[in-house]
Amino acid sequence: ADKIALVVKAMGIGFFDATHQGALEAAKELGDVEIIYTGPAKATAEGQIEIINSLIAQNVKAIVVSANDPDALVPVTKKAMQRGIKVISFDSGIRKDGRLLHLAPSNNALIGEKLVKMSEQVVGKTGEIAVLSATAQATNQNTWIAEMKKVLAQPAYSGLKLVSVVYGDDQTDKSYREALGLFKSHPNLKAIVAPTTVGIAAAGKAVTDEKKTGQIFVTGLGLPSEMAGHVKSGAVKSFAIWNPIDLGYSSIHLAHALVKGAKAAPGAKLKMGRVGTATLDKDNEAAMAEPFTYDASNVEQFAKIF
Amino acid sequence: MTRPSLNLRREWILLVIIAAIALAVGARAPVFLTLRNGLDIANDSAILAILVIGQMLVLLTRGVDLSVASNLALTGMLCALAGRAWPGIPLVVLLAMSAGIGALLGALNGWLIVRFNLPAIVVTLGTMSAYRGAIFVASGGAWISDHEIHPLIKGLPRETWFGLPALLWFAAAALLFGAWLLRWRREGRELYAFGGHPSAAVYAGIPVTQRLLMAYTLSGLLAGVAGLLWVGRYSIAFTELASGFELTVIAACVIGGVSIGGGVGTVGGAALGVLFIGVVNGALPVIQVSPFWQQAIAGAVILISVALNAGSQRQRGRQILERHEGTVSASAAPPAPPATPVPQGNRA
Amino acid sequence: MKALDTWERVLIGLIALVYLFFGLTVDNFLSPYALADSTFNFSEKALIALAMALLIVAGEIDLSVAATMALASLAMGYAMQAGASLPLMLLAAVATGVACGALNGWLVTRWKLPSIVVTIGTLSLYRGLALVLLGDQAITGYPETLSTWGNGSLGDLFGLEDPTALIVPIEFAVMLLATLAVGLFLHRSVMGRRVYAIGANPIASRFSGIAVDRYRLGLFIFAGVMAALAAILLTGRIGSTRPNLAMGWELDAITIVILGGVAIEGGRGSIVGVALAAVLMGGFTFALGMMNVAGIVMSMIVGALLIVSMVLPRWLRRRPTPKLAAQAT
Amino acid sequence: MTSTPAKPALLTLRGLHKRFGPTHALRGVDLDLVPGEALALIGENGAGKSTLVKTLTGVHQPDEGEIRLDDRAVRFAVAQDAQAAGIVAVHQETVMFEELTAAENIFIGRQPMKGPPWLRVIDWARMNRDAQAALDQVVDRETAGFTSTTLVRELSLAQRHLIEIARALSQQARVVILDEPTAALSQAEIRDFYGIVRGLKAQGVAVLFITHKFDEIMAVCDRYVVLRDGASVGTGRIDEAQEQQLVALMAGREIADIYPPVADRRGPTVLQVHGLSHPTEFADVSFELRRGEILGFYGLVGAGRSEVMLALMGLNPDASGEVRIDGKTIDIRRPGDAIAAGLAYVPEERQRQGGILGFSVRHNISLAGLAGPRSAIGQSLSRGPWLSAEREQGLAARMIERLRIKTASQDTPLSGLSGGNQQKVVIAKWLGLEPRIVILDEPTKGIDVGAKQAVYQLIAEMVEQGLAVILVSSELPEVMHLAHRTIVMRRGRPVAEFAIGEADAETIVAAASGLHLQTESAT
Ligand SMILES: Nc1ncnc2c1ncn2[C@@H]1O[C@H](COP(=O)(O)OP(=O)(O)OP(=O)(O)O)[C@@H](O)[C@H]1O
Ligand SMILES: Nc1ncnc2c1ncn2[C@@H]1O[C@H](COP(=O)(O)OP(=O)(O)OP(=O)(O)O)[C@@H](O)[C@H]1O
Ligand SMILES: [Mg+2]
Ligand SMILES: [Mg+2]
Repeated sequence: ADKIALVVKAMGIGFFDATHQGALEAAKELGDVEIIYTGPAKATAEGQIEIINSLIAQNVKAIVVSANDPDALVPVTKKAMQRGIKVISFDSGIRKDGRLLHLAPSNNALIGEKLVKMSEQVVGKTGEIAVLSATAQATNQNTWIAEMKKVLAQPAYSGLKLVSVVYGDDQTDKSYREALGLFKSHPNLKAIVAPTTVGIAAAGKAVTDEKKTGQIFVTGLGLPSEMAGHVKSGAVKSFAIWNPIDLGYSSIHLAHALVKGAKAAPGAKLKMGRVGTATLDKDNEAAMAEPFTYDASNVEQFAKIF
Repeated sequence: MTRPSLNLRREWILLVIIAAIALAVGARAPVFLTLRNGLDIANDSAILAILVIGQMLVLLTRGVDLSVASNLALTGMLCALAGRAWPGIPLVVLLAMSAGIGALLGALNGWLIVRFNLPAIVVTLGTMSAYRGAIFVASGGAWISDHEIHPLIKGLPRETWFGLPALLWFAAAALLFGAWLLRWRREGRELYAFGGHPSAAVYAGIPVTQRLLMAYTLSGLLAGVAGLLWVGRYSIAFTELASGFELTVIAACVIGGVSIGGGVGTVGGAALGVLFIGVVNGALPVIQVSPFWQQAIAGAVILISVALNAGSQRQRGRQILERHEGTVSASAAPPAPPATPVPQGNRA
Repeated sequence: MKALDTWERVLIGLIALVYLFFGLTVDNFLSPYALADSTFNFSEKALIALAMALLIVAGEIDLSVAATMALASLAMGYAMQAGASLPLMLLAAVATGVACGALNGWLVTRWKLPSIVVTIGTLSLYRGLALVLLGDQAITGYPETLSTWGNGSLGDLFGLEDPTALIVPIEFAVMLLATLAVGLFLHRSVMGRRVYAIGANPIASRFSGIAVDRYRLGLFIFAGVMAALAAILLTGRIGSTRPNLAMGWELDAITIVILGGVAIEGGRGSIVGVALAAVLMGGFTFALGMMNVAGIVMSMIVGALLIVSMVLPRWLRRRPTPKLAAQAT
Repeated sequence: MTSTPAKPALLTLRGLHKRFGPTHALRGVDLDLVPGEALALIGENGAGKSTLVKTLTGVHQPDEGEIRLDDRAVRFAVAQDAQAAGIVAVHQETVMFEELTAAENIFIGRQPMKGPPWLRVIDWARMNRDAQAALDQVVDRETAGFTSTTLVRELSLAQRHLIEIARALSQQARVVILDEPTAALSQAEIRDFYGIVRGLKAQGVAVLFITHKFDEIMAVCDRYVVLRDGASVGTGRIDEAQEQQLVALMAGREIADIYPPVADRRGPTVLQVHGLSHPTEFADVSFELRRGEILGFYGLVGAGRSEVMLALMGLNPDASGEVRIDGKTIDIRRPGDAIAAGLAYVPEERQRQGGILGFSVRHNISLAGLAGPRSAIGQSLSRGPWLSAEREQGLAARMIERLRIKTASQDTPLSGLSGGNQQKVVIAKWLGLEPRIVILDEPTKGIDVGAKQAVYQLIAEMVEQGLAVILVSSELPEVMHLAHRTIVMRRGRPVAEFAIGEADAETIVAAASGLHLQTESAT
């Protein structure tokens, strides 16, 4: 069987475990694929480089990475490609010259817009909102925040005021403390937008603990299994996420196609099994789908899946 | 026992600094000075206080326990797993379990240290990684998130007893226990003695092995209980929980005047060290210091406080020459023998 | 003080064991490419471990080395953005390393503070400064030469026709050179002897005319320089600077030093041991990586290894529990 | 020569053996302790006295042999076992807890407790009271200068020794072991100490007393046991013993006069010190030193002599004053400067300041030679910046031979040598540098007669060769016999100066203690 490695930002993150699930599904479909699911202990580029080095030594056929750093991985993935290994990135991308293609979970602009729309839903036309992000270096979070700001600059959203961006470093306690800090420094705060699964859970907890349910709402990107409780408690009305299972599934299909000789070039159309077809843009990037919104009506159902 | 005035003085200085920071922040953001916020800070510091007492016991013996955060996370994870597996588990069992597992992990540190006569810093450096890895093995790398955490675990830190949050009672219990042990029990005094002069402690007949084991076991026990509270407070358990927190714990001890060199430190000082970190941590988001500054400020604070510490300790010493009148200071040298001749002869 | 003692022989044995065992059980582990790639796992860490070994032998410790690396890399990046040439960029990195080391050394010597406390503080301070300066940004676009130093082999460096002829990575060669230099310094030079003396008894050393504090300061500065060197190579290798560069490496470096047989209380240890320990750990973790063992499990194994490596010799000697009294006398 | 004790023995040792790896520290010790008697345990450095004490008090376990208490065989696994059996010791190394009070030091591990059984806590008030009572037995509360609640770190070495003695006294001991308890005490305190020992004997306590000073043995002991190379080689009654005979037993040979003759070949002045002062430790110290001269510094413990010497060596940064060598003013800021100017300092605390216990004998000997940046010999010990193994070995071999250092090999760690030989190694370290002025600070502290004689011989040889020597000593006979001139210091100031043979012992002691003594006949 062809070995395809799924390298994630760090082990033990629910989101990536779900992508692994999708990857296994794809492998079963394809038949001759063996999945290696791996990632460093801490979300660092150095750790991923060590892992990719050992994958190269194993002569895997393809490497699918969610990068902790778009630039730092380039030299090692280039080396991998020189030795005939197909490298693609998914979720969090590698710089263009370091991979054959990138599968974005969704379109960055769409995510930014989604985040703003969800907050407008709970805040109304006017009010203060704040962002609780992951680490200050996180690539995709930073992109989404930038997109959010673009959307907020539009006249339609002039009433929404982004008062602060804080970083919880994807640590529960720090995120929690940052959320409490937001409550204090911004008494009129209406919503916290946390585009990270750790942050949104911690912020939800903080709202419940401070008995601010109904006064401050949390929204952002989270996993249904982790958020179900917060939706029930009322701290969270709605949140969004793309389907990580489909993301893993599609990435493996793409990698497999490349292994089997498909070429990644602008405009190319590559099959992704049951999900459909990816069309590469000029940067060899493809986006999956618009993030899906979860609320009280459907969260229980999806919580069982991921 | 008369504690030297110097020690008292530095504790007062620390208190004044804490008050000054609180007032200064309050001037910019009045919300900081409300009772609510005070309780928040105290609540936030409670778990740190519990850990600091354990760490202090170990530091007093010239040791260090770098594995506290890993111990906390491992114990917390095991409790969370137990809560998920047996929904009917009573709270007492959970508490006993956290204390027991924590104590066991701590005792393992202690055993390695005394049985093989190994340096504490290396042993706990090793167990720090080993315990952390064990969490991954135990949980299969998965998160135990909010809805899977046992309601009793989640409820515990949010309980209110006699008008104060349960976390505060836990912290108070830990502090009182520390003070009782270190001030009023032989075992505690012997920790000071051992830390002050290890080989002398052997000569003096102190059961050194038991005392060291006690210190590490207690440090582990407190870390274990802190683990249960941590998991309850943030209602989540995962591999990287509280990672790096050991440095915060040590920093609180050092700021509070507990010496890394052993044998020196008071529970009051350590509590102030915790309070200091709590106030600074609570203040930074409130006055909206750029999040990027937080770590640099924490580092600078540690450096300044240890430098101040060292400065005040340097002045002590003996004095051979007679002092001039009026310069009698608090840290008096032993007075000279009286000049009144005691009749005596001498044969060489 | 001898360079090749029993512990070093044990390490050599262990290395042979690791390479033999995994060579037989893991496909490709002994292929030249895999061997060359495996050195990237430890070359830079070994550089800071060398400096750390000198410090620990002298009775000090530096927990801020990895944070110093971040600042040094940052300085190099800023120099590049300001339009500096490559030599000037390197100079900026080294100067930053020197400044960081000098601050540590000054605090330790001038204020008579324990180095573990000082460097816990500067660890936060340096890492924090990197965060303040760089925030959520990254510096990229480093010159190709730098990337060659970080990723290339000696073959690339000498411009050989067939780059596979000499696939020894440049980083590994640098590490070997540094090991040789530091080893000669510690084991063969007068100054090295003084470093041992300071670690074994700083008071008697001072009474014997050794300028103890100057040596301490010097060693901290050297640690800064080595951190800068490691930062240059690492930056070259990954082509970017971020505030969390080399996060947590200080503990890896200490683990290497201890595994190498250096006594944490100072006065004993050898550079050969440290280099061997770096190779052992690098080879071992690379092999585990090839077996796709999760990173966190790997660090668990390394932690256990660290303890076992200290317990085992004592266990085998089967002495009765050494009295603690013996430590102080 | 042998004598059986009058009363039945309380504690008996038979055939005790103790090995530390290759070192066979005790090889068959027999000894009886009798209630109400003081037994002197004497022997050269490294004879095994302290090892015996540690074995008796449960710090070490004997490899062979038997300890019988009240005629029952006992085993002390840890120090508390021995304490519980009523055996207490004042150990040779001061074992004090600096951050605790005197009372806690006295009662550590057995603090009085109070309260109900389920909440027993330390009874601080009672402990402080009891401790004060124990201290009052040892020292007059007025002259002590401290109370039971003083922190030990604020106390002088002598005061610490007093606390240790009080600790032993407060334990209702049946056997009290004193391992060189007087080493740091002043003459007056030693006299008080005699009273304490006599009091113990009167209470029926068995005392084991270890010292290198014969006057102390004569003053308080009833019997003696001589230890040589870890074995008891003789025992008898003190009143029947001759000092010469004991010395011969200890050394295994006859030792005639321990002070060698010192020739007077004093040359021109090499060292001039003017107005050396320090804010808290000493003031207005001025003196001159000539080639081939031995200048004694006498004073009571804590008089500030060591501090002056540290200042001369550039080890006392707060000191000020003028130092000239050969008439040239030199600026000494750090030891390196002093060494380059030809000074050498053999410090008082051998193990802490003098030698590096973990280093081999060879590396200890070469240390200063390799350290001094500008010393001439430093060059010749190394090849440029590189060590030269042959040269180092050569120097070590020469020194071991010249100073007759007893060591298994050059590679033996310093910790494996006896006290006297450790001292010789530290001296060798400096002689290898060929200094012009050697400062010896209490060079014979805690070393035996044989080793003392060797050190005196060395000093005599040094001045023979034209070196100038400063001899700091608290032993009056030493300075009176060896020094050409003696400066007496008291409370940080030089108070008197005597030439050889100019003053008698009483006058010198009077100057040192600031008391005008009535001459009293010998007690
Ligand atoms: N812990 C130990 N390990 C190894 N050797 C030891 C130890 N303790 C003592 N020795 C050795 O045992 C011998 C006896 O030493 P001990 O200290 O008993 O002599 P001593 O008679 O008390 O001498 P001094 O008069 O100098 O105090 C010496 O050779 C010493 O080096
Ligand atoms: N209480 C003490 N605490 C710490 N060190 C002490 C104490 N007492 C004495 N010392 C040490 O011993 C030395 C005492 O030497 P100092 O110059 O005071 O007196 P001295 O005349 O040399 O007497 P001696 O050396 O016999 O004690 C000091 O250098 C110091 O290091
Ligand atoms: Mg002795
Ligand atoms: Mg002295």
